[in-house]
Amino acid sequence: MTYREAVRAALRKALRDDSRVFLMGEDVGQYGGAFAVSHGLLAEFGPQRILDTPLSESAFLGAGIGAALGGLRPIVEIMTINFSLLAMDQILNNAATLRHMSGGQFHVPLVVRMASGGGRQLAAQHSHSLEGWYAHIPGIKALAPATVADAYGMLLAALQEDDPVFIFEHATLYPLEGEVDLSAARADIARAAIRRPGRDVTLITYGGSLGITLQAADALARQGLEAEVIDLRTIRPLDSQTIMDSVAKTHHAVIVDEGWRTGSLAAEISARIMESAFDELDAPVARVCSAEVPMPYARHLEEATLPKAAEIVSAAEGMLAHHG
Amino acid sequence: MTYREAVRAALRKALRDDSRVFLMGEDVGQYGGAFAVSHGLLAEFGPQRILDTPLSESAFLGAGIGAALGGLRPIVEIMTINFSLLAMDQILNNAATLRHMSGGQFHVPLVVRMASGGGRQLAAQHSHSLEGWYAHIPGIKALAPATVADAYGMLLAALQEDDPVFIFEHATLYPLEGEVDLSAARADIARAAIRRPGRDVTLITYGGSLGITLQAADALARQGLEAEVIDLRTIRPLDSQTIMDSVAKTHHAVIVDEGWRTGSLAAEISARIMESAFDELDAPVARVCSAEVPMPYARHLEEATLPKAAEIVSAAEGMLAHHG
Amino acid sequence: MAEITNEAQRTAEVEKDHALFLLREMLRIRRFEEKAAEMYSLQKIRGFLHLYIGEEATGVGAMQVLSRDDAVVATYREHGHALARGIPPAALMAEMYGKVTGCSHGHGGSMHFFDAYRRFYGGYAIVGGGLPIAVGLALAEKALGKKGIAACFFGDGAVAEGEFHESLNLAALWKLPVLFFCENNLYAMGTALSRHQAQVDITKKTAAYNLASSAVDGMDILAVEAAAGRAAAFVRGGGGPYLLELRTYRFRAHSMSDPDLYRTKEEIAEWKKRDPIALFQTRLREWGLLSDADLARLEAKIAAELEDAVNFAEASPLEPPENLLRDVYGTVRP
Amino acid sequence: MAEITNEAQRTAEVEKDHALFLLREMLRIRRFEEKAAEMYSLQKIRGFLHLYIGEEATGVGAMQVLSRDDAVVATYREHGHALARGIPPAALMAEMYGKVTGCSHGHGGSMHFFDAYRRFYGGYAIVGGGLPIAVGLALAEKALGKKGIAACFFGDGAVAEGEFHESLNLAALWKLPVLFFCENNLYAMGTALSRHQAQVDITKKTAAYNLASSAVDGMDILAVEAAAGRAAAFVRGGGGPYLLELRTYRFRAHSMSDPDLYRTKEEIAEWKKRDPIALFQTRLREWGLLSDADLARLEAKIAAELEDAVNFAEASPLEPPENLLRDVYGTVRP
Ligand SMILES: Cc1ncc(C[n+]2csc(CCOP(=O)(O)OP(=O)(O)O)c2C)c(N)n1
Ligand SMILES: Cc1ncc(C[n+]2csc(CCOP(=O)(O)OP(=O)(O)O)c2C)c(N)n1
Ligand SMILES: [Mg+2]
Ligand SMILES: [Mg+2]
Repeated sequence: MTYREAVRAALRKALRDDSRVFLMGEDVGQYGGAFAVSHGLLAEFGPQRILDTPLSESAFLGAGIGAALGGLRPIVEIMTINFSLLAMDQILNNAATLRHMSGGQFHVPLVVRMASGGGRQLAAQHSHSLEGWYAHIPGIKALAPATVADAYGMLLAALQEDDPVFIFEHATLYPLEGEVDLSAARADIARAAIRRPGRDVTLITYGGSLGITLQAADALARQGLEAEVIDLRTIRPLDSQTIMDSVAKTHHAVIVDEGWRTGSLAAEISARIMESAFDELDAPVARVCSAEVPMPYARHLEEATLPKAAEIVSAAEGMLAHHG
Repeated sequence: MTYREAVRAALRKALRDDSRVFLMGEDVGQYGGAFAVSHGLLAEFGPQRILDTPLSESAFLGAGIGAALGGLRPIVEIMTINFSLLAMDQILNNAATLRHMSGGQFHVPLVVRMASGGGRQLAAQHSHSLEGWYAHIPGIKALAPATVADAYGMLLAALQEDDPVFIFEHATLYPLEGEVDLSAARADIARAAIRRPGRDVTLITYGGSLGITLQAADALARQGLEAEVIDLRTIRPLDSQTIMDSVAKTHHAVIVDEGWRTGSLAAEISARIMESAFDELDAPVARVCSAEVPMPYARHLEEATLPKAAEIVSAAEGMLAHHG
Repeated sequence: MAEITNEAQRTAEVEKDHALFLLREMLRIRRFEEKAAEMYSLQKIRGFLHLYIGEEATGVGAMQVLSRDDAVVATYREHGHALARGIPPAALMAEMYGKVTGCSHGHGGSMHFFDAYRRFYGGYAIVGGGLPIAVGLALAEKALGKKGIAACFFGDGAVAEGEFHESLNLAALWKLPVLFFCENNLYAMGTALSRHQAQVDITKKTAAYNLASSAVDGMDILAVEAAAGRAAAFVRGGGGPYLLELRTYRFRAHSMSDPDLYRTKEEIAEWKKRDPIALFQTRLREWGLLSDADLARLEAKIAAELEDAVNFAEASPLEPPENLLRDVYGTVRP
Repeated sequence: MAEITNEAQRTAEVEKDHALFLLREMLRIRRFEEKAAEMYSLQKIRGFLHLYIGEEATGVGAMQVLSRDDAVVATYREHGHALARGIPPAALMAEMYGKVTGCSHGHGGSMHFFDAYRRFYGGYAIVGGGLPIAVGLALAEKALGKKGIAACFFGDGAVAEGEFHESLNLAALWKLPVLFFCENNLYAMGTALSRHQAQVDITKKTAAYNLASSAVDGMDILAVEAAAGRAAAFVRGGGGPYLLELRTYRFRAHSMSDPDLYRTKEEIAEWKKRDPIALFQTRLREWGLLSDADLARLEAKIAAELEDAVNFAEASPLEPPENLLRDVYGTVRP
């Protein structure tokens, strides 16, 4: 099945298994979801469980918080991460703080899903990769499923959490085909995954960049360089252990992140490797990120902006040649 | 004069020198500014130049963008950084993108000032240090004046820029006393400043944390350790050169940043040192940041959350003892 | 106002006990805040402190029509709401002292009172930020087939925020049981209503959402109680959301640091003549329901309660700093 | 609608030239978009493409009342506005081809057309995001003592966003010369007006801001032009902002990827009977102002212009990738 179908399957299972679960967002119902993720769910579950909202991101995300406080299990869909800025106050000041601010009396079991990323020529206002900002916020968890199985399992896992969980579905992944065991229990969201074992260099990534990272690993393999590919999966809290274990083995690391380079999630990972595995490093950790420009529309400019497999390969080659 | 008075003096000079300049924000007029920064300006310049706005951060920040496009030189005050989340869409999707998105036809000469930071027991919704988020946004510049002279000179410099400039005034700095040469031209905003020269360790900070960093340097000096203190001043674009030059001399660095540790601006600086000065390092770069918790109200808990001079001292001591 | 005269006719029906209860509620808020201001000047309380003095009739009147099943969402100026909702003064005072015995374990302070037991959902300090939360609470009540409503307090300043608009539309569109209480004290910090709203009659704003509304004299506790009762009945009866504008005035500055430069002494003095507590006392005396002795007893009881609250706050322990990261996340269900 | 009858009376005054100009403007948009859709299916154009087909009378009618001095702010569905504002089709086609000769140098694509020379300030793809910009442009006009007004186009969906509310309040409070054109096509993507607005009459929303408004049949180009003219006169006369609701319908899906599941074929067919171009043609013929030959000439001219536009776009160069970081920041003044 596709990534899209996997998310839908998880939604359907959640809606069936727990009457407190409902889905709310712009065009999730009659339109069938901007990315057709929720296609068919309105017919199956009715308008009490699948709620089309007006264009008012702050109010319906905030209403999700309130509904969670009130005993429901809301899944809020923000159509894309670009629009989530309009709800950022509710996210940072309410969703993330209520448990702590109330001295633990309240908690917000809210799941928020949104499509993210570039690559579809949607230009400067529709191509953001702001996952790194979410990874900065104490009080929330942030997931970036990169595989079809995770699209299914991590959403189910998110619904078992007692705190707000944000799920970033890179929009280019929806048509991706993959295997899912629909009978499997929810996925473990505590650990990163090693998508390819290797001994020479660690490539660390998440979400929409897993594909090019695996391509880069293949290209490196053709030169006899064995890259270990880590898919972070959960970007808050970060599974530092898996990263450090790998770096202790390979002594080299490249981080691949579609966010703009300065202040990216990649910076955090680099800093953590600095702090926890400095003595293991044979070369400075490298970052392959997006160029620091509002995303241009033209295809060749968008391609020039986004991280590319070739850049990963040459970053890895460079450090292995130099220090290796 | 105080930091507050220095900002006011710069505002007054700008309002006098350029009839296109105006100040707009909540309670900047009749109230005199939430931090009394604009006290007296309404009387001096009248309601056409000092505009009290309704509580609608997104609209009046966006109106600032429009006014800049239309030929004015707006200074928008967002009362505090906490409320700027409500305007984040206008900031990221419009202010930061318009020049590029329009192919260079338009530009947004807008200055936005806001108070930031914790330390005043204002709890989880009024204590944010989100400067690092702003430093992530291509298309804007971000300044964090830490001294009285910079409070004056950097605001004047910001008004000479052709792009949106965000100025973060740490709220605890307003009463700070210092020297300002009011006849001096605008400050240079391209370079970081070395606030204290030293040879043993580089302490890198900005804004509200300069005070504790200098205290830590004094404490280290009493032990015979000479710390070089870098005040970044401009946090986007970062002056990497000054950092790398210092690290090349001291071979040790500690970054002090009031932001939450994960995904902080400090992470970016650490990653850059990794990338540009790895071979110079005698020890891993350390970060002293805020604990990852929504800011608690109680004084002792707030103190436990914020970075402290003692933490800087022990981070420096630790790395010098170990590797020094 | 016509409202007052109508309500006055109801006074005969007002039981003495209830009348004295209302007076006590208001007086308790007044004295509590005077005490808080005193403790602020002694630096026992820090951060921001926003006093409700002058506005007691609005919160007390409104709260009478809410039941235990209802959810309450308030602002950073919520001492009155919290007290009227029944949170003990000791828990509030301890909170402002930053003690672990406070109603939010010292995490929130004056702006962030919470009480799960009393369905008091806070204390929101981002103006307008509580409105969507109330909408969601109402959605939950409705979806779960419960009978509670969500009551949401906010000021005139919040009306300018986009979240006011989005929340009212959502509540009306989905016919949710939300009772919006707009406490219009004519100022948003230093900005007068007419300087922040193009339309100063707040009840005229709800036609944009097909949402029922009315206004009431917020200095008249009986009028507030009656109007709130009608509004609540409307909401409980399935009529959808309702906005009640409570016209009031704050006697003190916006916060402890406000130099109050934006309004005249005369204006304040004029409004103080309509002090909701004094007005109600006068009326109760006229009706023979309050004697000097009654009042003295009331004051003494409140004074004792507040002394206890202060003692409790003083004596309470601080949260150990080792607990700093507790309550950031909960435990994962097994 | 009464509006139509009234406007019909004005037809006698309509000059033939102007009538044919209006027709040409609408037809040009229609054909341009048909061509764009074709190029989209050939993958010459990528990203999102939102067609305006069916709504031509609103943009064309509204644009007639604006002068060179006025500022225009539009949405992501802005092909019609851009063409009616006078941006050459070649510059738009090249933009959608991602070429450096495009009106935004290929940086913007279909959703972000800009033209400084024509004071066309974009092309905003965050729904509601253009409204504050228009308010600011109007503020600048007023402060600089210029005589321009700011015209702001947005859809019915944008009305639900907080920025609609905040912007209207600000514009009305400060009596700014903003002309809000709400193009109500009854849907926000797949969500019908009555499913996203508690109050479906958009003109009823402006009382909340003391802001004047009216609605007009957006399928009748003459009615739109007349109503827009009155609205513009109001704004230019210092009356403050004005909201004109243009009641229209989009004949195509929301975007090229929309399966259009949320409305019936019958509804679409019903609206197509009121095709603004067909309606106007019929009327012009009735009045003897349009012959088959006229129309054929017009179509031929437009076809030629569009062929040129496509050729221009095809032949134009791409921006060199070395320029990627240009236009992120400008130069600092010396
Ligand atoms: C979004 C936001 N902007 C600004 C502030 C600063 N501020 C705090 S209270 C206030 C005025 C609010 O006025 P109103 O809603 O009338 O409530 P009142 O204080 O009169 O009770 C302002 C501007 C804030 N807390 N939140
Ligand atoms: C803030 C925001 N939320 C969601 C979207 C996705 N989206 C694009 S257009 C649209 C519908 C807008 O409807 P309307 O304002 O009526 O304009 P129309 O498309 O009908 O012209 C939506 C939901 C967006 N672009 N921006
Ligand atoms: Mg008020
Ligand atoms: Mg529409």
